[in-house]
Amino acid sequence: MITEIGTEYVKNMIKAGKRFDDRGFEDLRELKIERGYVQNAEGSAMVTLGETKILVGVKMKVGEPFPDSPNEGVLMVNAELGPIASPDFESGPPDPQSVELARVVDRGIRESKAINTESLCMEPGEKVWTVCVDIHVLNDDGNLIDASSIGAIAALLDAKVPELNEDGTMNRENMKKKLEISQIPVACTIHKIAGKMVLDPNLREESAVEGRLTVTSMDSEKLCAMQKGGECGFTPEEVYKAIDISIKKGGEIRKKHFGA
Amino acid sequence: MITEIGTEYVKNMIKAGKRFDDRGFEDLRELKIERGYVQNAEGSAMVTLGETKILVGVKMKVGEPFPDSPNEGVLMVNAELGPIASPDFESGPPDPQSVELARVVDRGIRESKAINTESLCMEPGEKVWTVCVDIHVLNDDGNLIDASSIGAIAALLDAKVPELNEDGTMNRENMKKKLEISQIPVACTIHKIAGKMVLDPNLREESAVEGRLTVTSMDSEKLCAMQKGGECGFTPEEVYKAIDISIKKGGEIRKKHFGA
Amino acid sequence: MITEIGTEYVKNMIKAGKRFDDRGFEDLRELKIERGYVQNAEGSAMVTLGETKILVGVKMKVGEPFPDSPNEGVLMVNAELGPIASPDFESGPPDPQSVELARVVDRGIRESKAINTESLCMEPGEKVWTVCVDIHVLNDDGNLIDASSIGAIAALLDAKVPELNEDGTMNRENMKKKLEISQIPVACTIHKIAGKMVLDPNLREESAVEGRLTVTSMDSEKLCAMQKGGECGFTPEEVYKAIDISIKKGGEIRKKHFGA
Amino acid sequence: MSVKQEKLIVNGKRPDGRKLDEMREIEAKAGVIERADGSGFFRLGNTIAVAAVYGPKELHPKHLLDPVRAYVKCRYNMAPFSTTERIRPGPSRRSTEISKVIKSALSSVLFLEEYPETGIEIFIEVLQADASTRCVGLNAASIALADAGVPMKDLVASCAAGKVEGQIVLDVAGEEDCEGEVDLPIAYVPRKNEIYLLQMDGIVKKEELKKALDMAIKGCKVIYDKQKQALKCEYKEVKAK
Amino acid sequence: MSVKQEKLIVNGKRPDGRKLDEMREIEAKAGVIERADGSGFFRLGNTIAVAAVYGPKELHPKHLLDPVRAYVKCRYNMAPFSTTERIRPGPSRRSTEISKVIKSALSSVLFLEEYPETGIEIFIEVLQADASTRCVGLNAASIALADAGVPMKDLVASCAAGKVEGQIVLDVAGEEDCEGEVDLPIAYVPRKNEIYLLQMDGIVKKEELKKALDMAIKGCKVIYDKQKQALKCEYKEVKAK
Amino acid sequence: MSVKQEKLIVNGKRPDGRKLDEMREIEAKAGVIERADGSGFFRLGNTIAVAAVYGPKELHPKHLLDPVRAYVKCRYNMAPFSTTERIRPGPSRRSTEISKVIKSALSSVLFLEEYPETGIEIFIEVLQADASTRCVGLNAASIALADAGVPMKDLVASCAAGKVEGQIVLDVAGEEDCEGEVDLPIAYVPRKNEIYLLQMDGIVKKEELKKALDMAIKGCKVIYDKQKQALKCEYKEVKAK
Repeated sequence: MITEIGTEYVKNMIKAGKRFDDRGFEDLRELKIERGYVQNAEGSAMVTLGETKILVGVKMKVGEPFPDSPNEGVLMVNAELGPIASPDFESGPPDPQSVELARVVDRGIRESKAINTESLCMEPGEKVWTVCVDIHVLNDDGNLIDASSIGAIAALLDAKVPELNEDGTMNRENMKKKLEISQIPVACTIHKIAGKMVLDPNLREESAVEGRLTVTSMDSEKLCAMQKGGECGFTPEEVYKAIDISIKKGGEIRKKHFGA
Repeated sequence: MITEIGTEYVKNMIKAGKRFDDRGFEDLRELKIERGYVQNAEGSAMVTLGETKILVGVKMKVGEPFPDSPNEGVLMVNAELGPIASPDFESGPPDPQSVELARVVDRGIRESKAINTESLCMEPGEKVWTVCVDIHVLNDDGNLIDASSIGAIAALLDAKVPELNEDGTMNRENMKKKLEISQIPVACTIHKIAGKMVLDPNLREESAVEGRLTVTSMDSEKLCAMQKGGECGFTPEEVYKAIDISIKKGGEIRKKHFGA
Repeated sequence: MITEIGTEYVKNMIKAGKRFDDRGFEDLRELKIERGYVQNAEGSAMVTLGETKILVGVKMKVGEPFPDSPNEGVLMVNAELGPIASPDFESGPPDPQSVELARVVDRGIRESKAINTESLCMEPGEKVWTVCVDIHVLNDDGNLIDASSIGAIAALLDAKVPELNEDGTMNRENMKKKLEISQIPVACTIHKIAGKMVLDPNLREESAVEGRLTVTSMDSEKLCAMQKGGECGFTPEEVYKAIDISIKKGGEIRKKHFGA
Repeated sequence: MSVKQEKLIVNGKRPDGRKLDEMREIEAKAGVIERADGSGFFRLGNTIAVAAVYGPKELHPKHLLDPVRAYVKCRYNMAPFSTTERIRPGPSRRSTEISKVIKSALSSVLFLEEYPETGIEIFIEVLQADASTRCVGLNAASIALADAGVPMKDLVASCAAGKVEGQIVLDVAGEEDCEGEVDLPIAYVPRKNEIYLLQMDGIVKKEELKKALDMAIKGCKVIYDKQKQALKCEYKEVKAK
Repeated sequence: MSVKQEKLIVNGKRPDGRKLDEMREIEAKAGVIERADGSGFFRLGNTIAVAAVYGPKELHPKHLLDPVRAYVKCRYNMAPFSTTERIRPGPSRRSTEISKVIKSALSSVLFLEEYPETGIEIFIEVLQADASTRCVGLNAASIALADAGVPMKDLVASCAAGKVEGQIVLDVAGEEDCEGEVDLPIAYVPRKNEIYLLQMDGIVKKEELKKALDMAIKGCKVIYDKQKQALKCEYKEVKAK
Repeated sequence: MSVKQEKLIVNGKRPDGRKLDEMREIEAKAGVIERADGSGFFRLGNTIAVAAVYGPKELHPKHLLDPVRAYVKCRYNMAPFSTTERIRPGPSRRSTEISKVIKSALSSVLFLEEYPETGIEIFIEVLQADASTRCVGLNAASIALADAGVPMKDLVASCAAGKVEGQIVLDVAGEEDCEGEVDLPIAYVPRKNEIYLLQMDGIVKKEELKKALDMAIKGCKVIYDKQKQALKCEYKEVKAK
């Protein structure tokens, strides 16, 4: 449990311009992406951001399209901020934090049109591929949204589309066709601590976050999703500044880790 | 929370022949029915009974008939005595009070054969209309069963049947066909407080109710449903008296509010 | 609630070689099997083992086969250690004890291939019989696994397969065809109390059980399932001894109660 | 579904040979579930239920408990194999409603104020269903409560009347159940002449309802005697031990 | 699905005749749910929501309560009949997320530290949906909190801007909603010039986003005034009684 | 389904080249989940699991806690993408049973009486599944408990033997798993020579079972050494820091 004293300590550090690991306010922790971690998944990526560890898996299954988009495959994003990563976990309906995490990542992918959903249609109105992206948090040391967003797009880029056998079963042995991904949306979240804008807080710093703004960018020009969290407000100017920082960081991540 | 003292106070009032708003024991509070309240519903009615407010919506959807009645549409009644109307609400499986409310209203409609279910069959055994009646309690100031029963039949009388487009989707733009309703079942509940028979208690009075008997009548002769609640018993003579009162009141409501 | 003192008392009895009802360690309580108890079930058996009472019912329904076994009927075993038999019951997801009970019984039947599942196929890949075995515990006086296992196979032996009418509905009036059962798997559980191996404990004895090993045997040679429970370990030699006892007891039960 | 030409009731005789006001065979027992504080078994023709009572006892969560009277928990449940079509385990809307009305009816006769801050649990299992399961379950539970020694004003007895082919009959069952036009289950205490459960489905005239209610009350009186007898037997057996 | 040849926006006029920066008609009321400690009603065109507030009050289970501030519970719910397709009752992932962001936005303006160890419950029901249901729900809830007398720094006002056929417009609704390229709902407090809720969907350039945000802020100011007015009316009515 | 003509085991060699009593490659690590009080990683061929331990710590609801010993909570879970067909998140009957038997096996070696009124939480996540997931999960959890410093009598090691084409083999995997006739997973503590988990599926003769049990015990001894090594490495790393 994080105490009041703990959050005061973090705030005082930030006010003094310091962070635990001597990073600058706009520096990320070390980011590692290990693609193809899970053999049974059609695509996967283990993301390590500092000590935050998230495994994202992509599974393809045959399903029906939604009635209002009969020619398109279906995207499903699910997050499990399970007990392994959060000791105060209670079983039951999905907790709001997991739901928000999944939905913010989902919107980044969906709204950017990163996946060519029409290429996932097998029989219009009848049979399409459903792409299931499962975000599995293994260690929560803060900034789950950004790490999950990066993991999700990395896993999708790793994903292959199975062949269908004549009897309708899937052939996973010989998967040559890659899932078509045309965009690399990257979420970058600006956190306000003691009134300062800070990137990529660890769990201790996160306990002192007063508000956050996630901006998912596609390139140096275009955004595709935003989400504010926390109780502290942002002035319009702060929103614009947050967008600028996020676009810049998103570009750096795309370049360094996705060669884009 | 209603205290023991509160219920004693109500009982003493009733014993003295008095009610909070100077009504007689067999008088209802002011009843208002506003049909067509919700544009997106196929039928709807906002019912105000004193300060009790209930919004009932009817939605039609295409479904399958039950195997033992392949030529008949399906009726579904659901009640949500949600948190907005009841502060002690807990999320989870439907609470017994909501379930009873829905089922008593359901039986009134179903048993009276108010809906011509055969007119809702599109393809025998394959495709029928399912009529969903949703009872949404907005403010609970007592006597939910009677108010819901009135709201449900009012919403059904307001309801129209959508056309089906050639591709099987619904056309809600141009709904001319009314849902066929042949009966107007009205529930009237007799409440025993301090041994007296009282109609339409408000929430404070309801806290002192020892037993209740709901009688759903179709006309001056015929009943179609009854439900006893509460722990206090009724002698056979009291049951007969309750039936007489309910039939009389039901007739008044049908005449004044349904022109029947 | 069973107290610490209670379990100590039981352990001391067992150490002294005694049991409540003067049985030997390897003696079962009186076993009664009443087949055909429930008219509406396709097969049923009421099992009384001492004061433990379990009613097992078999229902047949038309379903789809699993994709990987298109020519085989489906077996489903469910146990309800409901509130009637266990006062500390809480409603909610199935409790681990009920789940284990059902799964141990299920494995005994499934792995022994007692049911000829291919005889339950009506249309390959499309339509097969699903055999639902429901274990309904009425009084828990210990040793539920063994009693349920006996009840399940007895109910299956009692079961008949309905005819299908031309319109696909079931004809239960004239059921002549028996469900084909080729094996009689019997579970026998060895319980360790105070280091001794004891059979068929009642509830008081069960509170002192340190570990248990269920062995489901098919005949004097072959086993088809095993399950260890409880925290106390078994040495390999103890396992072998347990197997010998179980095979012997299983044989006795098969002979006496199943004429096999 | 199928076209039935034949009448169910012919010359005042019903499909199973009963007269219009005749009940099915009754079997009642107490003390069938040893682990419970009290238990009961009730059979009416082919409808069979058992009930167990635990308490008055501690209950969780604490904030549910009532400082002035015992909290009654009641669960009516049908075994999955009790009906022609298998029933999925777990509560349904139907069983939730029936649990509620049975709970009210039984609470009517309990001295709950004698056990504040405790819980009394009543569990009913329908083992085989051929109409009137709520009545049979209530009858078993009533025996169970008495068997548990919970102080009661009286036993509650329950049965149903109905209308079949326009005629008022007692204890509708079997084929009649599918064709029944009206169902009127009640619970009744003879000594008080009071009705504690009453539900009615189907179109009925006032006079018909009176006739049906009268008939059901007479049925309850028969059942009440059987319940008493079952408890006496149990008591004798205990004494004999 | 259907092929739409016609443009939605013609000569700066939108399908329902509004200008690009024009909001739909607003109706705001306080005190509509008598049983609640506070309540509000808000209508924006055809989108209608009511909200009720209970508390500060006791809550279970106890260990959820916060020793230094009030615990806020917030539930956004759509009535099953509020949309074209019936919605299954019960929480969905969508409503769970919206409940969370509304809860954060409203908590921003509450003096929660004044009520440690208590709970404040906010319940929002969308009765009819034609876009911007989260904004309309939040506006109703904001009125309800003030009506309940919960100490607030200020009222929160909420509305959305969007992009339709490449143009930035205020308060997307009706036909525009299906075709909308971008949705930007915000919640805003004029006096503080701060944004408490902000979500965005759809591809948008930085400059477009600024324009949309400006427009949404102007919309919030209009709504804020309507909220104030509603509370004044309520207050007058109370005085008049 | 498909007709397999070829034998899986040819000249004592298995499909992946192993001998009959040979285990797959093992990788074991401690301290992989920093937030947990203890954690472990275990890989056996293509089956991978991680485990975290939290506690001894406070737990809710209070009435679950045991006044004489720690309450152990154990959850075995498979990641949705760990298998060929995606698994729906949430507990299944299978995972409920496995959680129960793993919990018993691990509780066997814990000094629970030293921590009354507290809870110890063990969470196991299978990240990739190629047979023996319960064994691999248990092995990871055993490391995690030691890593958390929870006092243990000893480490528990787990592996499975089976029967394939009539032959007893150690650590069934891959193609063998589909064709396997018998599966015998056990958990074992070498120093005590005691078995704490044992399950068996499939038709087997007594003598075959003995042979399989012997083989599984030998396998457990190998695993036990790997677990020890992993903990030593962790300990060295900590000292080195």
